[in-house]
Amino acid sequence: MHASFPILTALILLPILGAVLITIVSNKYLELVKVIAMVFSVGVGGMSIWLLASFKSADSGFQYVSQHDWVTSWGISWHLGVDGVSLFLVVLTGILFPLVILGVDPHHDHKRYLAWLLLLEAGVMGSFLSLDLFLFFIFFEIVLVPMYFLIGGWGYDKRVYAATKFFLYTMLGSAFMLVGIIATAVLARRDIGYLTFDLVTIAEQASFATNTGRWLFVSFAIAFAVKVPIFPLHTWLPDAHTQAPTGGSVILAGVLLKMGTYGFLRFGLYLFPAAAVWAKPVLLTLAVIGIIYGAIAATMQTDLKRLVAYSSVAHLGFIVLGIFAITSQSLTGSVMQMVNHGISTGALFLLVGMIYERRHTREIAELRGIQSVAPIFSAAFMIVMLSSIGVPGLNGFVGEFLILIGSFQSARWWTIVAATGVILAALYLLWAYQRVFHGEPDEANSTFAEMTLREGALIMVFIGLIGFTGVYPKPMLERIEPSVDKLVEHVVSHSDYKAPTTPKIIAEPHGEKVGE
Amino acid sequence: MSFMLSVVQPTSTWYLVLSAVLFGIGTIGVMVRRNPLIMFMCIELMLNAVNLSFVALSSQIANIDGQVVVFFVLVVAAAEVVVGLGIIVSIMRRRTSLTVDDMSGLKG
Amino acid sequence: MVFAATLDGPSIPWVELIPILSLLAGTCFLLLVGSLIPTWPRRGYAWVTGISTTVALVANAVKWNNLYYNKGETFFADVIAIDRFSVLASITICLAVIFGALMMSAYLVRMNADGPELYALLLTSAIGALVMVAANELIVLFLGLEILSLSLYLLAASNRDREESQESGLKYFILGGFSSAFFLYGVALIFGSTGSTKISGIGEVLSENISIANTDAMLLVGIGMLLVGLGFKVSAAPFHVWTPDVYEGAPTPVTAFMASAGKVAAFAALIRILAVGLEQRVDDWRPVVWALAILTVFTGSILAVVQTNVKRMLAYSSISHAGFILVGLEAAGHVGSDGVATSMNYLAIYTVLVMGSFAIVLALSGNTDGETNLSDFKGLAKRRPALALAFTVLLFAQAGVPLTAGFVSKFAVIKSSVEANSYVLAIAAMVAAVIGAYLYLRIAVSMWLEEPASESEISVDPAVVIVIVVSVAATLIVGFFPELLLQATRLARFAPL
Amino acid sequence: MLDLVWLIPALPLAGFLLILLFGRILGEPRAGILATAMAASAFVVTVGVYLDLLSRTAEERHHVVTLFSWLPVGTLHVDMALLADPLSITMALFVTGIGSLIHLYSIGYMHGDPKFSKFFLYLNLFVFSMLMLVLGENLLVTFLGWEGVGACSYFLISFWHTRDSAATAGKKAFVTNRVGDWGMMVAMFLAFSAVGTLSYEGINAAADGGKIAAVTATGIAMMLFVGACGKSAQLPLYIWLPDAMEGPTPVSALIHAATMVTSGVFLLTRMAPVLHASYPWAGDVIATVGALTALFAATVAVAQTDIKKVLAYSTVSQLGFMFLAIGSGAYVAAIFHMVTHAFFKALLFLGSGSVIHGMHHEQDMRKMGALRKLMPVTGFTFIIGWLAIAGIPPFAGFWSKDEVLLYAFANNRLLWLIGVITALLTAYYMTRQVIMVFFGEARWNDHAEENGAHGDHTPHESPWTMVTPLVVLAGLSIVGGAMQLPFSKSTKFLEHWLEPVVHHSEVSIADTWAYSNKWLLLVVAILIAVSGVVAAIAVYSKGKFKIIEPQILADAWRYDSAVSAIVGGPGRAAFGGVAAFDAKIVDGAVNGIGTEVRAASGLLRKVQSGLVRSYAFVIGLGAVALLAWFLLRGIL
Repeated sequence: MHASFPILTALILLPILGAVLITIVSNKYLELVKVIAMVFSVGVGGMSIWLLASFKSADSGFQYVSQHDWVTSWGISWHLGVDGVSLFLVVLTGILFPLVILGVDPHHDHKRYLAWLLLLEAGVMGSFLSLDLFLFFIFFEIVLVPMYFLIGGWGYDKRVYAATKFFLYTMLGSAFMLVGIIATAVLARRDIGYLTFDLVTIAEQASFATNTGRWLFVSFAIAFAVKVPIFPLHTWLPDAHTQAPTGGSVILAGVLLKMGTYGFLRFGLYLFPAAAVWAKPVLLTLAVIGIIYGAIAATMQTDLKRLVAYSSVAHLGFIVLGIFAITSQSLTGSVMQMVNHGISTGALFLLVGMIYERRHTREIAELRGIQSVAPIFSAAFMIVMLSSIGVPGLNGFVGEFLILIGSFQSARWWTIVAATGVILAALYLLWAYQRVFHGEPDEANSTFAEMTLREGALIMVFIGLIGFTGVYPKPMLERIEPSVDKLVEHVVSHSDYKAPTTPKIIAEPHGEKVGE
Repeated sequence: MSFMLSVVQPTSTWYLVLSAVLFGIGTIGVMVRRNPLIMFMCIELMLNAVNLSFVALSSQIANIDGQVVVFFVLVVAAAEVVVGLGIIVSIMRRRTSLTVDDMSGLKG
Repeated sequence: MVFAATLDGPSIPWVELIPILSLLAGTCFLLLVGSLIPTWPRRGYAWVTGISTTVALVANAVKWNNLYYNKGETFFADVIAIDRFSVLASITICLAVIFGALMMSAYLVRMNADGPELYALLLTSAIGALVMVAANELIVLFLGLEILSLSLYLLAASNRDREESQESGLKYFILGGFSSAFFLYGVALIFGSTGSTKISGIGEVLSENISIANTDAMLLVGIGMLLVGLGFKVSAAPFHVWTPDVYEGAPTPVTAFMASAGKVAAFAALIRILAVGLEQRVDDWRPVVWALAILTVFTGSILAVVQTNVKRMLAYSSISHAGFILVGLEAAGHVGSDGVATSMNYLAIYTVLVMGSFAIVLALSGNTDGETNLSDFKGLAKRRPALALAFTVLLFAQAGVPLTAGFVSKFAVIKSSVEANSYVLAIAAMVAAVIGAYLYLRIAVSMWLEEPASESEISVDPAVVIVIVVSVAATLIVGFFPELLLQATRLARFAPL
Repeated sequence: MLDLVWLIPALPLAGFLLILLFGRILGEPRAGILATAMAASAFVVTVGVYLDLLSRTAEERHHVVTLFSWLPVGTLHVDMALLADPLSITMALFVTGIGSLIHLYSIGYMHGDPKFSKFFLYLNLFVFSMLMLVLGENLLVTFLGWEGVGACSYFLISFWHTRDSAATAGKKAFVTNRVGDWGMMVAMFLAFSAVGTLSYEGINAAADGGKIAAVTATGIAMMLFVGACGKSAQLPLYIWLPDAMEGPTPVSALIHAATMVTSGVFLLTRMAPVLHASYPWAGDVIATVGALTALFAATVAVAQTDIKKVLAYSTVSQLGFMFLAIGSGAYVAAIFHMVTHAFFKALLFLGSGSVIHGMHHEQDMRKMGALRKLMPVTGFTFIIGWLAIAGIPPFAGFWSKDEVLLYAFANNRLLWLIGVITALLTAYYMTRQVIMVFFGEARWNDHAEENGAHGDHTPHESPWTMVTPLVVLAGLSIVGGAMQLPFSKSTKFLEHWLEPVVHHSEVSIADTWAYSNKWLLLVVAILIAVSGVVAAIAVYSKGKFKIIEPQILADAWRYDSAVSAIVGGPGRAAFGGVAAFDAKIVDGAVNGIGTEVRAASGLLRKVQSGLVRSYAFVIGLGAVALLAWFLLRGIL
């Protein structure tokens, strides 16, 4: 692969191609269908990894940009690009999908299931790569369709309700964003001179009147707040997560929610810096509420999957906190945490799914003493859980810590409250673990099967990532940070926001003795 | 004397008012009557009310077009009669007595 | 003065009339030869209809091509305007007629009630529609309207075996006449206050604001009456009440046709009157259109929520679509807005979508033409996956999901609305669209997520297949490459402006 | 040699990984041996490093080994770096030393346990984390270890997780510790925003250089203390430690007596300059909390009947002493007491473990007695441990405790008084324990049936693997005091050794009344200890007075139960309320909108009555509305 190869476009189009192929292939050749799905998803994964490998870490701008006119009369172009913020989300997407396709069995209608999954992948990739408002909206919205069918078609008892709720709730959010997007482009025309939906052009050249900017920001924020989700717009999430099939939940938690937080970064801070700074207090507050509230709600859940879902609310609260604290550390931490949460919670959903496969229940009350019968399974769950709790040395901690220490610089009191979330996280997860894995297994659970090789291999990938990222995050950080710093500068230069400064004198790595 | 007469001398406004009244009657008729034929007649009444105002107005603003229009309208009305009766008859073929209220199978 | 002292009438530009004439020829041929020769080859009538319409279509296309560099002109002493706007509308209508004829043939073959009458009526109504979109004179417009409507009344009632068909025919007829009376009264009052029945003439009079005997109030009331009459035809709330019943009762091909061609014609007329004739009175009618738009989008989407009959659902969805077009029209009431273009854009796309959707309903609705309940769509994905997929595409397109033509149309309308600074309307419309989406989801759910109620074999007539394939293809192509359509609709302009 | 400091944690880590991979294959006892070997070799390396440090001048006793850059973001640079200096090496020495002893002991203690290898897996992981904690060059690396030991303590407490009590205890320990962790995190945030780094060097240098405002310093210190309260089981967060006795006894000895629980003390000593730079009341707070905890726990220990519970509360109490010292600015004394305490408390725990082992897992002291003869070595060593903790000269505990009390007196006599009373009680309840377990008449026969124990349940001496550590620790408990003898400057070895770490912060009491009269205080301390012992003998052995063990003390002043009651009652109700709020109100609103739309739909449907007349009427109404609007426009 040489640089001129339009890799980003390929990342989006390949899955679509795969989906089309699968649709064409007759139901009779089920194996072929599986092979196709595997080949395409793995191919995309490989390309995303290649992207990561050849990504220029020092470069803070967009790389691998490919831009082609699309709807000229509206100034819309097929404009893709990747930078430190989106890079790892793309890679995460590229990794998660093949894992899900290989590791999780939908049990029926494989053909359709796989086709929808590949379409979903294309949509997610697209929304992380788009640098054009219109393009972004298209992918942001199109994602709903495959997800809707995945939940509705392969979910559990209340799937239709959950799927419909998910679809309409999110669509309502993006309804406002659509108006916002159009208004942005239309209003930006005055400064730019021609109508364009190009993100970079608008962000760099257009300047909105204070109130206009705020209104536009709000219209975007609603859509993202629903997607993230931010309290109190979160209630679609527990239903969707709980009812979705395991694969769906993994993707939903892993990457779909990130579209919201990513949107806040890319289309909130970058596009409307002043307005974002204006909205800072509100969003910080909501984020902190989400952290505490989500944790508390999670503690009281009786459904294991629902519990994990609520834990996502809490975790994403941290991410939002980091985003709107707008410091180098907090933003880097947020990007980091988007990936980490994708890995940890994704793995958690996989494990819960495995429990369901074995016991056909998600009710905590019906599970007991699994650790005695399935130690390896329990160990895996424990590791993933600890990463989700945020124990140092595992990935969860890195992001969380960076977010908090960064936010503390600019949003001290919010951070102090938010930090109590780590206590609650330990509370609800350990309590759940105790109820599910500790104690003497009753006879229903005494036959709980130990992890199979396939499952083990699947989980090992996640655990490997968890461990590596936790111990040696530098490779990620040094790719994320330049873009993030650029973003912070952008915000500072386009608003009255002053980035907090830490005393430089002693800020050297283990600084030389001063005073004495 | 001539002054007195001039008061009762109808002006075009009178015709306009009359046509408005007729139109109103027709409208209300459509709203309250059940018999399709009578509703139909009410519609005809409305159309003719309009004709009246066309005539009045054209004379008022001294523009012959308005009176030409009337012929078109009359033709259209005639066509409507044909179509309408056609439909009503075809319905009558299935049922002896008919009020439009009986035709309320489609609703909601 | 139309009628000069001498009696030589205005010169007749036959070339401009080719579309209407070919349709007329088709009608006459059907009726005469149809009555002379009782037995025709299978689908013979459909062929005749199709051919004559195709001729019209081609003629229009050629005309469009010629008009590319000039906006067009008016004929018959400015009574008929052949301009980009009317030609575009005519093309859409011709497409609708062809689709309609195809569906009609499938329908009649299945009912084995094949005969020339319905096709003739189809053509006459098409003539009416063409006249309406081209009319630059209110009375001519009225005539076109009546030709269209009268034919539609009959078409709606054409199935004598179905009570519902008769009922819908009668309802449509009574209410239709009722509304045309309003329209006519409006014409009268406007004539009285401006002294002209020519749309462009009215515009000129108002722009020169020559004050004539009568008060401004008369003109305004006239406008109101006009809006009532046309609002009825475009089924804008609260004048939409007839729509669900008629759509449900009428034979499916007829429903499809009146939902598309009828609406295009009515909207074209409305747009021309408001944008050309009453351009000076924007401030008077824009608020009304604004209110109508909001009322319509919400009525359509909310009432659809609890429906159980797919035809009825589509009827309500068509109402909310009308609301969206009104949003575009409202935008057209602002200076320098492309509202007209986007409205036409919406109409064109909407025609395709509605045709495709009803074609699928027709394919499923069985021999009695009545099996259109939501339950009849259960598990369609298992019985005929392709059909289900096609319907899903069309439904999601109507819901405004990206990469479909439906999204393009909605986006365009919202764009003009935003450009016209009517944000409230734009947001309201989008919210309504979300509510409306629920309806499409329900259909999708029963098609994909529920078990089939009956395993009976569904046989789809080739004619219907054509309609479905074409409309789905168009939906996706326009969805992926909006430019194709946008370039065309962007040019929609009026003559002689 | 100093550059090899990374080996110290690396070895146990290697052990952990090896057992993780091959634990099942190794099985018993090889896994245990491997783990022990790793800990022991870590100890050897530590000794090497220690000697290397010793060979340097005081200024050079400070070496940083940076492994790699861990969290470099913007101005924040956190390295995965280890710091070898007197303090960290002191800690490392007794962590690895005692650690390896306890490993050895565990081979015998865990004999026959199905999860034998897993136990050593956790033990090695713990040692690794603990070493990261003490050797960390910056707060974050320490925090890594800090959380690591917390996690290991969780694993090990709930090691027998089929017992619900064990599972619950583990969870309780982790969550309570998390409260402390919150404090420590906030402390880190404060430090970073004030100094721009997390490395001890940077922060302490800034503190010494007066670059940290007193208020900030106080904030950091107090937050660190919150963290310390969690880990080192001080009021009000001590509640997890007594429950932690659910874990296997070696765990109690290693984690909950010798090493982990002292990390709070270590941390505050590490950050002594910051504490020094903060408002004076910060120190008082720490000292007071320490003293109160000491007294509180001692009173509770008096009435415990579980052999391990007594030791647990005594641990809490002794930790209180250490914080008393820290608060009084006597860091050396704190470390001194920490080390000696590590010796004798580990000894006592292991001894009790040996007893439990010999008694077939009986922990109730009321069912013991007269074990001296049956378990001679255990008995003998336990008695030494008792004398040490009771503060009888010349055993280790006497010297360290006296040092603490001396500084306490100099700092605040009331606290000194509390300390003295605590010392009295300590002597008392330890004597009580020794008597109940090793003297008096044997009470285990009449209980044998109840236990449902079969066959021969005569208590028996433990295998050599368990006894050897006892002997070694006993030796240390005897001579441990030698590292800091108050006779002259030259005998204060520890003080010189730690000098480079705490020299800025250590208070000087040279010219106080206390210092000049320290021999008097010494005598007082001896008298107190002796009287405590005598009193206990009088009560429990001679039966001169009737036994006073009020229930309220046995229930630890009902503090723990009160906390549980609040958490389980109102707390849980509140949480439930939130969950309900989420389901009913927040989600209810969402679904409510849905139902509202449906209702509206149903309502509007009524309009579609199907009656032509009413349709006409609706249209008419619409027309009227429109006309009304236009007429208004016309008229206005």
